[in-house]
Amino acid sequence: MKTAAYICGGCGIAERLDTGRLAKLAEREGKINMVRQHPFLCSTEGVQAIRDDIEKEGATHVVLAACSRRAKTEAFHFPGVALTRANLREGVIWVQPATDDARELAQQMADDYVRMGCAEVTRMMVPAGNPQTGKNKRILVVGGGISGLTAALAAANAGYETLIVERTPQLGGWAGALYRRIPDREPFRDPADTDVAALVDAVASHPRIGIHVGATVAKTSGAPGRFTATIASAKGEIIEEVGAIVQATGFTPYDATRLAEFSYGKSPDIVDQAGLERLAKSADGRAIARPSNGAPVKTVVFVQCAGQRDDSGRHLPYCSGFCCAASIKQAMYFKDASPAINTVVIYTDLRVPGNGEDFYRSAQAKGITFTKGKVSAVEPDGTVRFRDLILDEESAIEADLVVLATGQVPNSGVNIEAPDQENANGLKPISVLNLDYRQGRDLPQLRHGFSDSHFICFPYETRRTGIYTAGPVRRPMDIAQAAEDATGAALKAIQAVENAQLGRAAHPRSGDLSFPIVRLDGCTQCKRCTVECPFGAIEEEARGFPVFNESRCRRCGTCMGACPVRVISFENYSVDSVAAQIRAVEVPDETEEKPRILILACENDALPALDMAGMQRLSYSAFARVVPVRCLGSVNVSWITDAINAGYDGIMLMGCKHGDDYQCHFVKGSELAAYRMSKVEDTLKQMALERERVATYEVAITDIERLPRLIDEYAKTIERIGLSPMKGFA
Amino acid sequence: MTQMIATGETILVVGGGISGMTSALEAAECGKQVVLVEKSPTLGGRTALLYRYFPKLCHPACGLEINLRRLKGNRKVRVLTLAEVTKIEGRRGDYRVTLRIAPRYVNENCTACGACADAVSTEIPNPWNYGLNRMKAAYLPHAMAYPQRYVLDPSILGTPESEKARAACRYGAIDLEMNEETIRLNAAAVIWATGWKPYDAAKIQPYGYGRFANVITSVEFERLADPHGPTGGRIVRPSDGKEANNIAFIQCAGSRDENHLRHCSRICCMASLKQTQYVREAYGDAARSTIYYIDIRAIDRFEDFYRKVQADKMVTFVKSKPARIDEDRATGELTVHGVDTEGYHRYATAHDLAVLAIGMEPSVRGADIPAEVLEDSSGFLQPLPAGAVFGAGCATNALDVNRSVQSATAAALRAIQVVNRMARAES
Amino acid sequence: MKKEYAFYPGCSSQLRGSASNYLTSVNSMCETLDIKMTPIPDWNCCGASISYAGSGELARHVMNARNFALAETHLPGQDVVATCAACWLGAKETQEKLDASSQLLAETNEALKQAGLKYEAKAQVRHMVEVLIEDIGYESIAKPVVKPLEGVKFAGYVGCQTNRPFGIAGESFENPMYLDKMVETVGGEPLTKYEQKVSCCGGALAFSEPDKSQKQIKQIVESAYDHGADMIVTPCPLCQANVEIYQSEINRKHGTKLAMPVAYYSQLLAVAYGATPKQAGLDGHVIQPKKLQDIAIKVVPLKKA
Amino acid sequence: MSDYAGDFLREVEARVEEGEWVKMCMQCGVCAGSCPFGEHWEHSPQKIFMMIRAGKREEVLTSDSMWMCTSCYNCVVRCPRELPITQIMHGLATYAERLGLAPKMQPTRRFSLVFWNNCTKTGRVNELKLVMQVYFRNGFIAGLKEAWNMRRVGLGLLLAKRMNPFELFLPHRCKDQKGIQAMLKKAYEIEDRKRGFDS
Repeated sequence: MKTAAYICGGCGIAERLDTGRLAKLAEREGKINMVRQHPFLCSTEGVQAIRDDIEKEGATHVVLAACSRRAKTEAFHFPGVALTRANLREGVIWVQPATDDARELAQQMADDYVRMGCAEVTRMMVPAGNPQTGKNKRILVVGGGISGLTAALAAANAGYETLIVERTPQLGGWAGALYRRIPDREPFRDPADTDVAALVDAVASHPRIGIHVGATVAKTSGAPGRFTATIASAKGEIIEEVGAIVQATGFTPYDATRLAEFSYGKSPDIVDQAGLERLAKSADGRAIARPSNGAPVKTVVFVQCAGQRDDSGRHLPYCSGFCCAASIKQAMYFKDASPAINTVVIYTDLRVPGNGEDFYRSAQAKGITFTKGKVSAVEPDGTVRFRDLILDEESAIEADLVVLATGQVPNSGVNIEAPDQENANGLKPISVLNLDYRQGRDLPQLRHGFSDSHFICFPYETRRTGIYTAGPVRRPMDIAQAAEDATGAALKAIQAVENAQLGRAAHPRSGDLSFPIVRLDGCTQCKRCTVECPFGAIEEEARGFPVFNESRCRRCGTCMGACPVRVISFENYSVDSVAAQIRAVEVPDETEEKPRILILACENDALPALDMAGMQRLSYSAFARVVPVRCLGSVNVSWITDAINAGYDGIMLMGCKHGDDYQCHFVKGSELAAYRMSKVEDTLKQMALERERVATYEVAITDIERLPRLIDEYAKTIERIGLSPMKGFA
Repeated sequence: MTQMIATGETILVVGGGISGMTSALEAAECGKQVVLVEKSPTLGGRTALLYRYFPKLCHPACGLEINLRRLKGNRKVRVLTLAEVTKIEGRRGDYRVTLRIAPRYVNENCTACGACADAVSTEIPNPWNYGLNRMKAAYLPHAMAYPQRYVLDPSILGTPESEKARAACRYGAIDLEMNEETIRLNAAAVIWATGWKPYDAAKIQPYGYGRFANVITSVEFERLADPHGPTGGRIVRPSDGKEANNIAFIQCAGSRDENHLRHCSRICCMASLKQTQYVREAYGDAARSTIYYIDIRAIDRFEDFYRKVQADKMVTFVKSKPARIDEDRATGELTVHGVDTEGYHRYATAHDLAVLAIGMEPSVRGADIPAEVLEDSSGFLQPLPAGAVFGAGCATNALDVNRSVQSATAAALRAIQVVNRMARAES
Repeated sequence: MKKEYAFYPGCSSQLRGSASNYLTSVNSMCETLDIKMTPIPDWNCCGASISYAGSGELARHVMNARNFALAETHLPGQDVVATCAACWLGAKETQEKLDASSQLLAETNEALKQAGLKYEAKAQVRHMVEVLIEDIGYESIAKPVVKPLEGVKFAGYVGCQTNRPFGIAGESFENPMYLDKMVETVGGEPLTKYEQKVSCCGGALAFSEPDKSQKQIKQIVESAYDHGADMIVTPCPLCQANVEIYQSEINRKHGTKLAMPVAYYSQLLAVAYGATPKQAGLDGHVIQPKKLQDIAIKVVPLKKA
Repeated sequence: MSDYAGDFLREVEARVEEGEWVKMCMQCGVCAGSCPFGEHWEHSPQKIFMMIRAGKREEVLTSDSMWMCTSCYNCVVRCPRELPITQIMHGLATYAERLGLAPKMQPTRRFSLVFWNNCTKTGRVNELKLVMQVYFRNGFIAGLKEAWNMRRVGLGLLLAKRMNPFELFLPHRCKDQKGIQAMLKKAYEIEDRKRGFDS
């Protein structure tokens, strides 16, 4: 190990700080082998100087005392060396007043950041990459409907071996059962061919696609790049090795028999949309006849939101999105066959986004009547009773065929948080993937039973690395969107196998080569790491020791934060590397009356917010010392005790919002941290310390004005409760 | 004319908004070479100008930070800002693309220290706040701007102002001699992710946008609510800066209308539902929001959010496309006139502020895209199977963020299919 | 070169009609601008919008088509120009319908045959205002001005049918500017913020629903007062009549003291071009447009270079 | 209670001018709010369109709402579905009139008929007659009263030479009145045939 530190004087650092003193400090206290100062470090010459030291002098560990780690990343790019940044710009001179009396305190801040940088870098190693890389690049697609077929074909066309497992005897899924589909391109005027047959042919004849029909996944184990799936079928069980999985298990229509008020089942002339498709398929363009007596249909009524958007708690609370356009399409079956057929759609909000509006217009042009109303009952004789919301009156239509637009219930398998819970159709779900993960047999569900994750910026941020959901199993959707979603999921699966092979992390720490290393001799088999891992990356072997599946791991460090005996660490981020920074800070004794506040800041949101506060020249207490962490989940309680023993007067933890609308990029990190800190309170009591000494905050990246305020308020609190009595014990 | 090194296996992504960044990153994280071009000086696009996302009410900057970090850590993506595609020739697997790069007048020496902005006094309308306020003519677009490098507005070129800026920079970052550049590059596939622009609200005459100060668009309202916007997050009336806590949200402002945009822009209903919560956040129980709508399109899980807002006593829903807005010339107060079609009730309701839930116009026109791409009746891209110019995000349809990202990820794979087929053909 | 048009004056704007002074001023204006307006021989009523209950669809079109047919035979190649909003709208609607539907055209001709006429569907129906703006242009409108209408404030009341559904090319339905531009062109002061610009005076319903219509008219006039107008200017004979003549009624019912003159754009141009009060039809008002009369009588014309 | 059998809608499409547009309405209500006489409509246009779909034949055709249309075309230019609402309202009124369902005393109905007869008689409107016909529609005494009420207006017009007493004796007229009558007769024939009134 050869260490080098560079003190930049640019952007006013040299004017505001004694860089000479910083250099000396790095050399004497920091024990850095080579220390250099530069007036403009990110300049071509500055960068070249560093590169020379790396190439000619063999520097392996580098500290840059300059700007934030978020700035100038193109210039300061030195692969192969351990690199850390001491944030003198955004972290010191931009958040401290440029006055003479503020000078000394700012200098002390800078001194500490340089100390921290030196302490950290000497405890870092360049990640070597995950040794257990899986090499299998084959993609398993569970489900042979539109989503599954599309995903398989998309992956295969990109050159990847693909394997489809379909539960039923044939491919095609629901789309295969449709007479026509909703148009997805100009002209948005008429029902379109499903093209499922062509898709099935393309898949069946594809050299890189294997198919198991009438088969299910009996067991899934392993990790990205090295999954093992047991495929069960009438022919027995076979083992398939795959690298990644796309779960496209689709939906089951909401069980219309649960809609007693709509008399489903009491008359063959009351059908759901699936039933209508069967009728349309058999009629094949001819007028659809009444199932009861084969007589021609004179009046057909479509009841929208049947058992959907329901606030009674008895039916689906959500909107399935596709049903309005589906009813329009089905109404056209009738009008196209015979304009004389009286066709009425009763809706509360007609939901046809984008150019669905054209489809709606086309339906009206064809003479389909749309009525804004709330249906209260469908009588067995076909009388549809409803409140006409426009004419503001109770109304009724005598229909000889009624179609109920019911919703989608996801085939998402077992809810791992409540394995015995029935699904919306009142059925006890059977597992889809049968994962042998200790965290549960299927993917975690987000809401209403759909297997989704963070669903705005990163729809594919799965909680089981290497396994991606696509289609209506993730959220209600129509064919067009399912196909788009499936193509995206196929890409993520491909990305997963490519990353696994290189031992790289997946989103959000994409490309990260570090991975958790556990010192088993110290492990007490407490299982906290396995329980708390948000991504189900850790198994337990017989004796209860953790077994890490690195390519399932997302490198958040939650396991490291959980470990009471501190045996889990990353090469470039460990209990020790952070503890060293905490200890490196020079804590003045009580006589100086200069408190020290440790801020453990989530690097995804809190840290950028602090940076931007600096960019806007907002100032905060010079007593704060910020240590970035990968995620609050990675905060090990030992750091708190370290800090307290070192004589810090207060500790602020800044993480992301948790709960239902969580914003934590590692799903559970900030939640776990909050939980652990609640435990810390007891410890504080035992040590006769005020509870205020450790404070947890939910912050957002936009809290640019708020964070400085929080820090200053906290500094006041410390002033109020006084300096820590623990000073000088360490 | 500079010849940029890009192999026949390069994927060109046009547009640096959330869709373009997603396509670029997803492709690059599969190991592909990507060139990402953006016509403005910064990545981030339109979502960077939103205060919060529906339905989680989280902040777009949060996702942008992650994407920027992915980008900084990935050497396979080459980012070109202030760049526009002027021509695409060739065919699937073998395109020759011409780019025009406008001068930034600030080179890579820039440390974003801000000395130039301090030196310059000229102010120009701030496009990142939809012109609601002004900014220095030497500027960093916004706090999350990437590249984190200042820009000199061409308007001060040749004036003493630009000299002041040059003099203020100690790092030789300001280069007033910079010229427009033309770059040529080869690409196997192109992803068109140029996003959308708000429909010109002035064309919706009965609502008086442009005539009445207190009629604004939904995108402008995002800036008003944003702590980093022109009012520091205070929701006030442009006419007199008074608190605006009685707000009309008017849906389908341009959308679903043969006289304007024929399509439904999908996001506007959810955007207005979200914005009622900004009003609540700002004014608590004094906040009054009225949503004038034809159909509330809160699709799938978003229905939960709709129900949540419906439960808010201070939010009223009126099923009506308002006929017109009047302004009291003395007070600037607005009156929204129309008929609630649920039972036929005439109304003339006073509001402090009217927010037009403005429609989405695809911004695909302008560039010389090859014939293998068609536009639908609304101007959204409809790629033909033959080609390898793929649409992504709102260039292809009226989409929310989630669906844009799905679309962008799918587009990345379509591009990769082309690249890999070329590679297989070669090997 | 002289501009020639097939003139469709319409019932109200003919001699001895309720808007005869409109006709007078138009003639004077056209003379100055060197526009030749030849009335369509034996032209007939368009039926206006109000006749629907009796006319039905086809009869209305046939009435208009008769005028077109006459124009085609006697004034070939000339655009049919109307000065009355209702005539223009009715005729233009017929023209568009017949252009769009060969069936309707056939039916129309079947009826016209009875009057020994045939319509070749060549008609181009236009409004006098279109002729001024598109064929003459603001610049040329300004040229002959010898008495700029200085210091006179005009509320430009465009009304409905000159504005909707067809309107003047390039103008907006909610806030058309051409009338203000014309006022400006002849040296007057347009009150561009006048918000009753395009509201409805009740049209024909001024007869059948006087109270409802007079409520509209009251707003139109009062808003003109609010904006400090000296008079209202309009392109429509029915608007002119309704807004002017019912003010006395409104005063009677509401005790108001409304006396807001209402003039035609053509009168403004005529006066600005130096016409006498009579030539400009200023003698045809119930409420005297004092300021215009003064200019017409007292102001000495500028010598034009 | 209504039935959405659609018969009345089909009837309107076949027999009412521009009736085929009724089905395109999406119930946004912009027309209802745009009408200057809106407050006087018992049923707004958009509501009438819904009533037609709901088969409320009597209610629609006997309503006097359509007769409130001032032909200002505000609704037409604002309608997001480009329905020719003014023409449809006129068409419905005309149809109601043809069926004898229109409210007899509806003033605009009567004025409309008077106007058409007046202008088709000679080919041109006789304004004085028109006014008289309007005033004396309710009998002589009522007419005198109304004329007396309106004397200022009338007098004003006389003084302004915009109303001419001689109209009564030598009215405006077209030369070819016979031709006009014949062509109109034919027009009615054709329309009756087309709209199925002859059957």
